[in-house]
Amino acid sequence: MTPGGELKALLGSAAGRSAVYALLARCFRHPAQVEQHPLPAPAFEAAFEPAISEHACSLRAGAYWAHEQSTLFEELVRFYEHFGLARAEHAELPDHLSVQFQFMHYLAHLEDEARADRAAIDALTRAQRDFLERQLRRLVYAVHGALKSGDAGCRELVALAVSCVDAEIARTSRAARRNPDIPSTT
Amino acid sequence: MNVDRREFLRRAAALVGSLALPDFVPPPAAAASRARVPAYASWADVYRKQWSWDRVVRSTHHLNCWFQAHCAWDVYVKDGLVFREEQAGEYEPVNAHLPDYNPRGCQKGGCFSTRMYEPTRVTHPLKRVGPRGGGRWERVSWEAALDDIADAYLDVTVEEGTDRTIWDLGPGIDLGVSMAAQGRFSMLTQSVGLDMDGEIGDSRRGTLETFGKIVFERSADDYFYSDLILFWGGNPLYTQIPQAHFYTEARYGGARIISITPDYNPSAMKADLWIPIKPGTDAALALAVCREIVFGGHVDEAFVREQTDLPLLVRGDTKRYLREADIAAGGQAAYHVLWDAQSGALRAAPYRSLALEALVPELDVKRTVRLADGTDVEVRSVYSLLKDRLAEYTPEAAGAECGASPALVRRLAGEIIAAKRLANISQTSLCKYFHGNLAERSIALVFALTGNIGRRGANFSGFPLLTPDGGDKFTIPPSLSEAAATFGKLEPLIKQRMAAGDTHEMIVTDLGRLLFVPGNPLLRLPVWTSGTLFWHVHGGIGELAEKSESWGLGNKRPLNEYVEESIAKHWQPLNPPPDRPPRIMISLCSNPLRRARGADKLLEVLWPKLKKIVVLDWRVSSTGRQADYILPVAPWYERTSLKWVTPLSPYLTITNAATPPRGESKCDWDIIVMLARHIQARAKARGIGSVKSPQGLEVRLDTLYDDLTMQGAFKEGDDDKVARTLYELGNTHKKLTWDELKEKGFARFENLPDEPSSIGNMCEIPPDDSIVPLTFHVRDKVPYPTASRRIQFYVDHPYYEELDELLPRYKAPPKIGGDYPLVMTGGKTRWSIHSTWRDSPLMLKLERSPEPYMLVASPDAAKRGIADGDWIRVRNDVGSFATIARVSPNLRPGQTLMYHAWEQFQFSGAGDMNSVSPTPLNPVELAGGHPHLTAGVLQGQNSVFDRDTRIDIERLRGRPS
Amino acid sequence: MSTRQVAMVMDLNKCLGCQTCTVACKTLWTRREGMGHMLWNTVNTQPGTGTPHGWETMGGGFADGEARPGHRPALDEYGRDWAFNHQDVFFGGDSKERLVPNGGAYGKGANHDEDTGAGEYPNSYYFYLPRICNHCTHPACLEACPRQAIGKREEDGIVLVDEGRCKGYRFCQEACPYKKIYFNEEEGVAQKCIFCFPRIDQGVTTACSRQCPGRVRFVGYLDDPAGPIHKLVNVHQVALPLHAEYGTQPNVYYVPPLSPPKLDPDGNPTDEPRIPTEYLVSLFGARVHEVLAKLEAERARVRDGGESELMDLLISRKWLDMFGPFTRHPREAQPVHFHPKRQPT
Amino acid sequence: MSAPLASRRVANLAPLLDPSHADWERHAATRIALAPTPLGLQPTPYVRNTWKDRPYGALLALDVASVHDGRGWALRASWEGVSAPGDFPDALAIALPLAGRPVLATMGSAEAPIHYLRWRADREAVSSQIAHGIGSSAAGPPIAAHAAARAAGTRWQLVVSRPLGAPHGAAALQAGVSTQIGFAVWCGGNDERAGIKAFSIDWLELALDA
Repeated sequence: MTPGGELKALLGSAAGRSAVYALLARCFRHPAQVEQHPLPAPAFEAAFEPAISEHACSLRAGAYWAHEQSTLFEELVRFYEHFGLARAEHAELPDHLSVQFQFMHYLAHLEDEARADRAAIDALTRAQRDFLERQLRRLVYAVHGALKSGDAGCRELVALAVSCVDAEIARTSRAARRNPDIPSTT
Repeated sequence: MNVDRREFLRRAAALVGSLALPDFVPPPAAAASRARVPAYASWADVYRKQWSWDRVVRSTHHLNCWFQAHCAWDVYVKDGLVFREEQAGEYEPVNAHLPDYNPRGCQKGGCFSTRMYEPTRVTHPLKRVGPRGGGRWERVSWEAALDDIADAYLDVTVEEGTDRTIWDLGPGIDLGVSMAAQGRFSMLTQSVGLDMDGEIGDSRRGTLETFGKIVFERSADDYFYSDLILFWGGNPLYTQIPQAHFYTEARYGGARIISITPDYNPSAMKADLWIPIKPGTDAALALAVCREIVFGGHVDEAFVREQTDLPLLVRGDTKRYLREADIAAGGQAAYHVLWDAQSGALRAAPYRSLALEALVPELDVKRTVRLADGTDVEVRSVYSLLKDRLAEYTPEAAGAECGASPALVRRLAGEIIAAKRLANISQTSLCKYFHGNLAERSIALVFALTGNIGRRGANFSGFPLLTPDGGDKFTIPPSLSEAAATFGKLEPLIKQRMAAGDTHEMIVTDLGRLLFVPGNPLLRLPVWTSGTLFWHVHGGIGELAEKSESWGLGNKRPLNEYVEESIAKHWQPLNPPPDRPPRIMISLCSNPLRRARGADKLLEVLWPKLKKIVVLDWRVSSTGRQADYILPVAPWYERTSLKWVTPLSPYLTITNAATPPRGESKCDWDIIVMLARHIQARAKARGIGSVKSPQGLEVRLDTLYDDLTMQGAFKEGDDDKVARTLYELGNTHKKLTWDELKEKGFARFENLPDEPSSIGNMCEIPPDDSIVPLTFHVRDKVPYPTASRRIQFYVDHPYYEELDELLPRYKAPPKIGGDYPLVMTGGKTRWSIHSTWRDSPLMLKLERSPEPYMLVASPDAAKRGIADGDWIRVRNDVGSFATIARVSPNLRPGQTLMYHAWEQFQFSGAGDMNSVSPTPLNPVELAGGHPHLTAGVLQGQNSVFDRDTRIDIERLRGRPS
Repeated sequence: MSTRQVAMVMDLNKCLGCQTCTVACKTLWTRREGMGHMLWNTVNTQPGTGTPHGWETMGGGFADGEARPGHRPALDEYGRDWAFNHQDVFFGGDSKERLVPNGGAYGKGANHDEDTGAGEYPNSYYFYLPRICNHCTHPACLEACPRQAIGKREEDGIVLVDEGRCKGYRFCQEACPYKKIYFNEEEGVAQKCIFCFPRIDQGVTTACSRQCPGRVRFVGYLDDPAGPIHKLVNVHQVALPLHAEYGTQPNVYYVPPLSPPKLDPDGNPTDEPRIPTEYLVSLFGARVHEVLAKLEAERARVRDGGESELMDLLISRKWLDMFGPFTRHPREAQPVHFHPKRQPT
Repeated sequence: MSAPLASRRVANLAPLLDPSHADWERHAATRIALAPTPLGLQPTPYVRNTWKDRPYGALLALDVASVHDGRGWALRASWEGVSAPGDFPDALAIALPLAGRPVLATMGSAEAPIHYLRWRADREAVSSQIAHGIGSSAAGPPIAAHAAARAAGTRWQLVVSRPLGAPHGAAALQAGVSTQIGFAVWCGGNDERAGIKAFSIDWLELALDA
């Protein structure tokens, strides 16, 4: 099975999707906060810590968001709170890529637990589609566009993130079209 | 390990079924999974729920708002994030007659929370990579950063001395929790703190020369009692936003306002009369008014005889005061002499009190007296000398000098003479002119001659400061339990001086002066030195003034001769001495490269001397860019502290940690205590015990942390405990407990602080009426801390004699920077407190231009073909920079004006607004060895002068690259 | 016509030009996508171009009762929402990098002629003019909208856009003679000052009035004899409408500004105020002469020891007296934040 | 009453969703006469006063052709008047009667609503609206309607498609059954929006092949 195929298989199930999001969330946290992080700290900082290197691109949506930071935080915090998630005490800011992946990890986890509960799965699918389109896609594409690091690991990680998000947007939009009474987001 | 797909999928598969949410707190797992999935149709549902706050915390912004410090704010917190703030507006009325203080606040405080989450915020220790100023950093741990700094500190301290480490204490110092840590560190290590009061141009030299102190001011509601308010040299609509309503309300209460400034500034808009004068000529106008008062017979003789040195006699031969010892064997050398009209004889001037009892001091005295040694000498009263001096300042002559019509001069004098309760406003513009001291002395003379001092609604404006007084009791003793023993050593000295007739204020002020005399036998104190002199000598800014001979400063000798004499005679403190270059600089709430005039010199001369430059800040400032380390500081909503305020708004206002510090940022207290821990650990590891300070004091490096934290009583994370202790040690607040204060956020001062920087107010703080400074002198006849123990207009010091400034007079502004047609004046900006908001997008959008601009008078711009918005080059003998011209009809032809605090990275092309300001030292400020012309806490040191800088401007084709 | 009308009086003798009102409004309401350029509250130096630049020449309102065509302000005329390059300056690694908005092409800001004014030294003159939506009794915006998407609340006359009905036709922007309606290009709807109705509904006065350090703004009902508005507008009659000739009956009134005397060619003070009274008449109407004289007379009476209800009212020793019935503390009114998509009407 | 607009049955609609597809040449376009909406019908004095001396709705001719394949229906429209991006987009609306005998000029009435499919040059999605009179249009029934547009020089070429039938209460379109159709066009460059537009004065009969 080609890696692409394997990825499709993993993304086929809610549990698989939750695991992929969990891993992406870990990979985009600073190596100092994660054991066996796939990337060495200097490579991670050079790629993703703008305070550190001129080639770095921020992992926070706020850096690519021309408007008020608190507006962005409000919508994100409302999404998280709508599903019962409160911020941890020393949590990273709500617009950080790792935090947004953790949220998708949680929604997919709920979907996996919902088993055959059609209504819950539909609600979770709609939420995932909206969050992907309004927040995660913009951030992942912004990071992908701003990424200047030459490190193969970092480039592959971002490419993986983009392909996962694309695949997920396709999946959740198809689910939406099957159900016409889902008003489009635009 | 690289991240290839196969490896990624293998790891993902291993995570199936697990749940890891490090940044979240999920709902309790026990709840049935079905219940945890809320209904969701579209993203708009997310906005269905009302947006409410978890907490509203009372806090403020502890930076150097000076005249307008501070305001109680409500900080709205949700999910550990600050979303907005709004003024609390809960100040109780002082009494039924006075307008209350609500709501306070300003546009800058109103958007502080937007700054906390900007990507530019530094949240982790950063170490420089590549050259200084290259703007490239590496994130390091606290341990690694502090170990490296500790080692550098130990190398320098052991090999070169304890006085090689410098604390650059910026205007933002709180004299609260942060300074408690820095004070103990400096006391223990004898490292040197720079007193920046003179260096930021707030020396108020003339006020020191006249009152023996600079710190005294009323409460802003006291203006409601005044019937004539002078906006002389200031712009309160820019610099006192939270309390400017008292002026406009006083106007509706019948008061008249007269504005006296070169430009029609926004505060002149609220005046009943605006008097446009040439920049730097205020002394001429003031002395003309004094002439009308004296020659018109309007002197408040009772006040003048009792409270001022005008009746005291001066010897014609030595030009020094006549002393009792001169005229009577066994007479006191310290006693001055006056001519008593009642008994028709020489009498010693009252010494222990200003009360005249039966004496009626003659004002206008000119006679010959027989000295104890039999010789005869002509003596004259200061009043008599002054009358000769004032005679030449006719409305016509002075009017010509200051550019006001004689009728306008007479009109001003007439209104001042008619006023029953005269006031002027806090400002530090005049003292930024080279001869600013003469302007302050002349204006003070107006107030003294008319007795408008020390009465409700009537006062000359000093420098506003009101500091909680627990700091010294926490900083100085080895531990709180040993405080009594430590301060007990002073009892004999205090008893002896009180017996000799010295006042409590004089003694407290002198104890403050010991900070500038490291190694004094009485008390082991933190070490302070003159910030201006440090930048001048060690920073190389003195080199800018080498051409000063051609600028008409009026010095009788080369400037360096005065500097060397003053340092040699210890008239002015400079630590470390010129031959011991500084090696380590730690910046606390400071941004010298943006603030110091001629800052380019610091990079050229000081920076190479420094082995380690550490900046504590929460954003990257001009100085941060040139540092070796930036240590992330938690801003005010993320820590607890208390700080000084001013009598204008006499409310101790505290910050409350609304949210925990972000990332790895910490409060100053924690950072300095951690540094001490690392120094102690590294000293032990390297077998370093103690070293001697240049004055022979033992500096224990291997127990620094234990000593600083009082054997662990106040460690990292104890900023709230320290704040509580400082509050409880002080005696300015007894009504509220610390916890009650944290809840309310502010508390009115109840007593005058008993410490060097605030005791100068010399008055009670009534709970139910306005604050009237200097009451103890005027009402209770307590002597002033001057040589003559009175408001002193005759400054008997060799430098003042040499430079003909014994008496107030007018000197034309020198052409600093060279003989150029325009003068570059300045002022505090409306849009930032120093540089903290200078790059805030919201503030820049609401200002007239988002980039640095210079106001140019319409005719001067027309003459040079400059249109509004054109790029121009500003230059003189010293340097040049580029900026945008904004043509204004409100500026006096020949005057240009740049508001302050632009950062270096906001100027296009080379140089910035400080590049043209050589700020040569004024020799009179180098005086010392005199009862009140001596360096003290936040006073008596050299100042900077950038308001008489001569320049020319020329149009540029466009923005320079 | 609403049964009651909430109104505001701004005393121009107390305005400091500090823009705290603008910041209070902006950080509370206009922070979302498409609102970057919006300043529902503005403060400008008069004489000057104002915000949007030249709004007094942009038409709208009514002429002899007839709706008058107006100009639809462009983004540049409001002053754009500038994007700054902080990221490059601080972390870009190039020490030559300068903090400049929009790469230097930023045009004129909302307050580009701050503190400039008119006239020639030493007789130049200016004053500050804060402005919000006037919540007019005869609103041109409401009457222009083909979708009836703008309504005036019955209980207090607050004029609001129903973002559910608005389709972004922007006739209201043209019709408003005070140019106080903005357009949100991202959400495709018109948006404007809402007189902080979520606060007013809970007895809390507007953010712009409560956070004004200069104590410039009185708030209350026009018909409430106990409140400050009625006294200043109807009893003492010192608060005048701005550009009443626009015919919309604005409900924000202004106490015109006094100013120091002009100086004659020899530099001696004259009796003529530096702000030409005719200029103030062109803004606030003919009663300016009478009002300025009354203010001076009342000041003189108090100076001579007399009493003056008008002066006590303008001094307003107790700050909360300025806000009529809206004196509740915002801390207790939860939440004071709303999202237009969930408009209560 | 001019000749009805025929909606030919084709085997497969998919290629014809592209306005420039060659198959459209087999379907002769019908030219529809449009006229500016009468000033008197503009709902507010402000709109009337502003536009009374200003020409609008000057587009006089709209070429339309229509097909269906038993499942989906498509209409190709082309007209002169591509505007540069500005405050208002170029737009086209297709009116289909929903019930009763609605009058186009008054955008229907309470008992005789009209179902509009609206295309705007600045958005991809087609909006479905129901109107019960001027200024009353509100969100209509959800319908899987799509649009594809191409600016050929100064000429718009647009295909709007929707399913046959009456999904969720949309105006009914059925093979072999005639109904009526109307149009409106807005030239964004001339600030046209709301009632300021060109529109087909009378209904045109729309005859769908069986």
